[in-house]
Amino acid sequence: MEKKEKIGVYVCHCGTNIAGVVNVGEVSTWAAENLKDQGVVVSRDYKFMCSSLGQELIQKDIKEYGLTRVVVAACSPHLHEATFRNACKGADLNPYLCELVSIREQASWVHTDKVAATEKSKALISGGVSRVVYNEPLEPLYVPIHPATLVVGGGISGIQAALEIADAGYRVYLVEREPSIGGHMAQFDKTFPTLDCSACILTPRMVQVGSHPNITLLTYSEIEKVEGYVGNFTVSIRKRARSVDEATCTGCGICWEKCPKKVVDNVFEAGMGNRKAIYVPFPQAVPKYPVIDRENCTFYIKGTCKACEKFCPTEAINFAQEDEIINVEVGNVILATGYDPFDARRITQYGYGRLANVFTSLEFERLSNAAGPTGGNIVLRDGKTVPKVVGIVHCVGSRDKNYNEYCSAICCMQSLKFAHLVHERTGAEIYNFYIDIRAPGKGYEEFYHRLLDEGTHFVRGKVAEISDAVRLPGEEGKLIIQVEDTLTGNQLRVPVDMAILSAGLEPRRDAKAVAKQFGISCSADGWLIERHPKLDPVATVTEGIYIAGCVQGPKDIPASVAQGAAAAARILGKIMQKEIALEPIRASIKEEQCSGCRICNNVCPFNAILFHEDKMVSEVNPALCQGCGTCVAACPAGAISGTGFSNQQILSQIEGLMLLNIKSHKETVPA
Amino acid sequence: MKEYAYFPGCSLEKMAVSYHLSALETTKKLGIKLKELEDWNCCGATTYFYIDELLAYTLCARNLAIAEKTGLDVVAPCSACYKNMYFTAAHLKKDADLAEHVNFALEEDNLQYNGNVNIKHLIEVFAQDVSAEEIKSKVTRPLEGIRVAPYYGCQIVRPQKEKEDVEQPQFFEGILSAIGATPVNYPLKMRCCGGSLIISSRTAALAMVRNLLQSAVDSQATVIATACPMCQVNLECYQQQVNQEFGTNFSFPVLYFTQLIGLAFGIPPKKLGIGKEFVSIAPSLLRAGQSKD
Amino acid sequence: MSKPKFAMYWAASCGGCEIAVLNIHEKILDVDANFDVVFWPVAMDAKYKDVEAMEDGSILLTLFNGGIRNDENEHIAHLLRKKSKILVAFGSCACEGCIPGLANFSPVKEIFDTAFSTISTDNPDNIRPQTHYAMPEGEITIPTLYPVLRTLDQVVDVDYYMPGCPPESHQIAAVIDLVIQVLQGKAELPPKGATIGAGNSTVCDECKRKRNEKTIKAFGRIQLIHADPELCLLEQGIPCNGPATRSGCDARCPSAGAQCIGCYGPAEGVVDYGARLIAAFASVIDSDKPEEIDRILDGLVDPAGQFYRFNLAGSLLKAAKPAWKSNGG
Amino acid sequence: MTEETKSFEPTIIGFTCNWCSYRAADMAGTARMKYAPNVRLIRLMCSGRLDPTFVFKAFASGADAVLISGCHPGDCHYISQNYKALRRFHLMKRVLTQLGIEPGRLKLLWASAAEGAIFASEITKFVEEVRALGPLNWPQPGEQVSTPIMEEVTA
Repeated sequence: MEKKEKIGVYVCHCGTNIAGVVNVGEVSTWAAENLKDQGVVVSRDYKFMCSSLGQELIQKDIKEYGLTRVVVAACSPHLHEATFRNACKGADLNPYLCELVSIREQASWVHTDKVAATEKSKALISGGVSRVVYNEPLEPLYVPIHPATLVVGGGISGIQAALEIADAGYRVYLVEREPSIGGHMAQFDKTFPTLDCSACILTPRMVQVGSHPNITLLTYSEIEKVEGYVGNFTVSIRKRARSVDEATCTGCGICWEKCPKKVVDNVFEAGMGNRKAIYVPFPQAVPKYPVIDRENCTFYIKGTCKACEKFCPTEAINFAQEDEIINVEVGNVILATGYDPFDARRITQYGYGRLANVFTSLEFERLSNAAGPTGGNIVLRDGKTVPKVVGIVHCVGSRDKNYNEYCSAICCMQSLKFAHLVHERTGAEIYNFYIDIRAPGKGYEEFYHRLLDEGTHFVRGKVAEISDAVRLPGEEGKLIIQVEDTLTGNQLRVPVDMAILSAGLEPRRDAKAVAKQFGISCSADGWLIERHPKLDPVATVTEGIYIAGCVQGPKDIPASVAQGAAAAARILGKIMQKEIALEPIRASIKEEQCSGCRICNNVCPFNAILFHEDKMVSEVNPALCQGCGTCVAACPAGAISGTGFSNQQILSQIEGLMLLNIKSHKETVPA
Repeated sequence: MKEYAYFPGCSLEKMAVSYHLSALETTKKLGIKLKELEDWNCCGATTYFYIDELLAYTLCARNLAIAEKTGLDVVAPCSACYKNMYFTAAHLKKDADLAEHVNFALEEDNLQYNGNVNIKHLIEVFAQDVSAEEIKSKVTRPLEGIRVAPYYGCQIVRPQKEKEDVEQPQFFEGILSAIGATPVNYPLKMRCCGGSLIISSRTAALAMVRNLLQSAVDSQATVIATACPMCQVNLECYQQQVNQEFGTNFSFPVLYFTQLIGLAFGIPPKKLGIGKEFVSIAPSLLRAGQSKD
Repeated sequence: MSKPKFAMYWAASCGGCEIAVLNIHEKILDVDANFDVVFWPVAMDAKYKDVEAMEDGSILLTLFNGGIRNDENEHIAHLLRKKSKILVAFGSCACEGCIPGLANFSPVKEIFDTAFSTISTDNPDNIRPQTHYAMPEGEITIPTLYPVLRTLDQVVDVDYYMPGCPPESHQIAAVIDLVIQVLQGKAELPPKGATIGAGNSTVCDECKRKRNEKTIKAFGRIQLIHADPELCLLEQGIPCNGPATRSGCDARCPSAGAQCIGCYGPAEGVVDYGARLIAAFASVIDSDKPEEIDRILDGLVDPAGQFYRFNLAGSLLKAAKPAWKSNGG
Repeated sequence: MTEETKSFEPTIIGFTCNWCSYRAADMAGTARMKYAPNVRLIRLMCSGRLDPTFVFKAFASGADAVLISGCHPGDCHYISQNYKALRRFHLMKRVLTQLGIEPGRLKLLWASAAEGAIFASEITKFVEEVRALGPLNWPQPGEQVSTPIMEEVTA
């Protein structure tokens, strides 16, 4: 320590929240007497430090005593660190020279022994004082924000986000893997609980996206590479070859009419219907241009056919078309890549894939859709028999330790919707097998009551098995659903004609790879993690990367739309500011001490560390660095230092916490 | 040559001697040696664990300790023996206190169990340790056209060992396909045969047997294949009582899977213990076996 | 004008440092030409009482090698501190404990048992040396062993540190040159507390081997690995201490195909040498599964020995618990 | 537990990450869950910042035990840095064991921001475990070492 710091210590009562357990007066006096050698020149306690009067008290002392460091012993830094730092800033003290010590969450609220809590508070303050001596004044890092935005995923959430930003006058690149935008919502017939026609409300939005002057729509495309940092990302996008020239194609549809090759459509029709080898996934597709599925096209397999080319009136077919790599510069990114439905085959005892008349929810969506393979007729797998009894199994793959422990949030309402549609179109008898009915949205509970009034049976119990092993009279040709009705305690065998598995939602198969590509975190399940589960639901830990919709966790359409809009609003705010201040908690490498051993190089998940082959040294890119400090700890030469959490700060804090900085302490140690 | 420590269990000494014979014959054909454990004792069967748990564990552990000395994996053809030994080993691994108690008792016999034995059911040997190709290569008389109901019973896949499918397993079907037979879709293949309920609650057990037989008839099988002496006895020997009780008319052959494999391998039926059953097997089955001769 | 006085002393050390000094060849004549060697037990006869009689601060330069293991070491350390203007902790033992410091893993009783009662010692009556013994001529004494070995700066104030086991002769020569130039007014001394005769970076800086981003799938002992002569040893799973060890030796060991064992000690500003290596090695282990991590770590047969071979006495913990406890307290 | 260790109050230095485990401590506070007052926490940005130096420093400074806590594996705020902490923890334990420090004095605890209750109960449990181990009393600079022990061993 070259020059002696002047430190002020401020102990908050927080009403009785702290003072009720910790003897704040004693703590304050103790600090003044015992931490003098550390540089404490003033120590005070006050009823509410965070009040404007409390803050003024600190500011006055900074001026009068010429304080160079401030320690506030109060609540958690997550609550009021910003408050006290701003107070210091107001008195022309660099905000990072203020240290918060939590004696509420870590002492008064969690301990009952008043003496022990008081002693612990002293130690914590002693640690804070020892640490603050080594705090350094820091300035935030400013980087400019590129006004364009990348939206990944053209489901309803991505569509909403893209439109919000484009309407505000900024460029959006919307990237979608499938040939058309629309996502899962385009596959649905009705939406709960209003029973709006899904296509009727979605299609206008899709058209708007397709024709918006500020939206560059890249379908049948995937992200190749992401580089850069908030405000300045460079993204490479692979635009897969459609084999159709978009400039000349009019979307007239002659090509797919004439194409002789039928293919089972496992994506949009969930395997319930066919498409051609050249196709648009559905009539309202945006963009309207078809793609040739090269794996199934006769020309690509056998080298002959070219029916589409022969009939195309505008000569738009281009068999030689190649993938194209497009590089775009964007300031921010929204990931709205959605979900995969749970694969019901995994629950073998439910018989999906083995028993013909067991359907998944997505199959049923197509079955009930007027534009679907049966024209909206709800029939068995034979394509004609109308079921008389239908069983709907809830929580398939959800709330189950063997598969996913979480609740998929939408299945109850989806099941109720199915029950209603079956009732309305077939008049069949309907059983819902549920664990709990979860209907927390607006109008959802009312919809449930409507179903109860329609005479749908509700059996509370988790289905054990769906089988074709009939035994009793009347069961012939039926599926038997075996379940315990937990409200009556009875085992039931319910014979049905059709079973619908209300499959849960799962993260996309490649969610972890996407998270890695964009440098954000992903839960063990695979859902991407938001910055704060309550207060920051669409931002992520990586500045400039936002998430919206089911990529963050299962949610219904209104919630997905809200998140899309919220992410857009967050980004618009950033674009308006033109530049962004980054937290100055960063690592840096002292070049003369770095020997280029490269231990740190792949310790960083944000790729913030570059190795210069010429100089044989590594360097941290401060804009990419997120400040975790892992490289600081990993550097064998001690050549990396981290602001805000330097070795000196922590080592000194340890001594402080152990009261080694106090002279009288030595006497109390037993010899 | 693969070698296993073989724990036949009490049933195979008498009642299920045909299982014993066919197991030895078929494995021999595949180049597998089943080396019978020396001085083995009863596994405790299904009931002993409900009478004195500690002694029941000790009983099983004694066999495990003997097996451990051989350094081989243990194979049990009986599902109950397999299950008892498997979960005894699992419990001893998890519960150090139990292991200490058990080893204290085993000391009397100069034995000790250290938890290093793998326990397999005989059918696992055919399903996992031997490939379908190896089985196919030994088939001289494929059981073409024979529809077989693969009856797993309730103990082979319980408890779940790792991540294998315990709800709709397919390995039994795989073995049957390998010998040229047609495994039928047998929806009750995992249901209980009644076990020892046949003694304590006869009617209930007979109803369970009836369901299993009816399901086999409905799936148009010609024979039920089992992998457990208890299942075999319940399904076969009680058919008359089922008929009396429910007015049915079952006469349905129930064979050990090893007997079917033996037929396909061209082993003379007598060597497989065929001819000792209560319900004679359909002549068509024997013919299928011999037709390629 | 009389020449400035020079002293060199060996405490708990092997004598290698003295040989390294002699190994500077004809440069040793410069020492004689510029200094009056007043005390150097290994090279000339001198008595402690002669040193005690000298005026305080009268020796200009003392190179002190060896750690402080007994009361004699400590006495001379204090004595030379008092008599010297510049006291240099010379060599790894004085700087950080070095090999004699490895005894800090064991309690003194074990050390004595090993020395006097194991099979390699012919001592049928199990005779142990006594610190005080009455002879007809009077009481004789031998030094008393302490429970742990300490580094020089844990006992007295040290002006400069010169690491190495032993320090490289060319570095010694350079330091002697520097001191002579200072005497002639041609150069200035570095700030007190500095490390002299070594580089500011680590061994990797001087190592010519090619290196990549590191991930370690397995550690192995060097004799069991057929190592690529061009590639970084650590990347090949050979636990090389180079990344954490101060430069200055021209990467002698890695250049000769052996891993660096760390004799030049920690780099500038490092608080605990072993901790640096623990953090670095562990960070690049290529596994996230506890069992697999353990399996990989099994390849490091003696981690504490690997990381603290030269540094135990100078580390934060200084000694293992049994050594401290041999004090009886 | 001996009579001596019953009355012994260990001092434990704990390291938390900013995002999960420190928030778990906050959560325990907000929910007024009670736990033993023996742990003094140091906040780092990430468990990946945990330098083994800090652990050795804590022991050398007189701490009886050290707690390292971070986000659950797979949930790291910085994607995967807690795995680095995990690896270092495993290696540190080995080194500490060789230095005669019981491995039970170093604990790794994964706690999410929602796991205040787990954080609190694990601390109380840890304090009891350390209490049973007894004091570590690592000598401070200048303490003990100068006492010669020769008489004892030669006796």
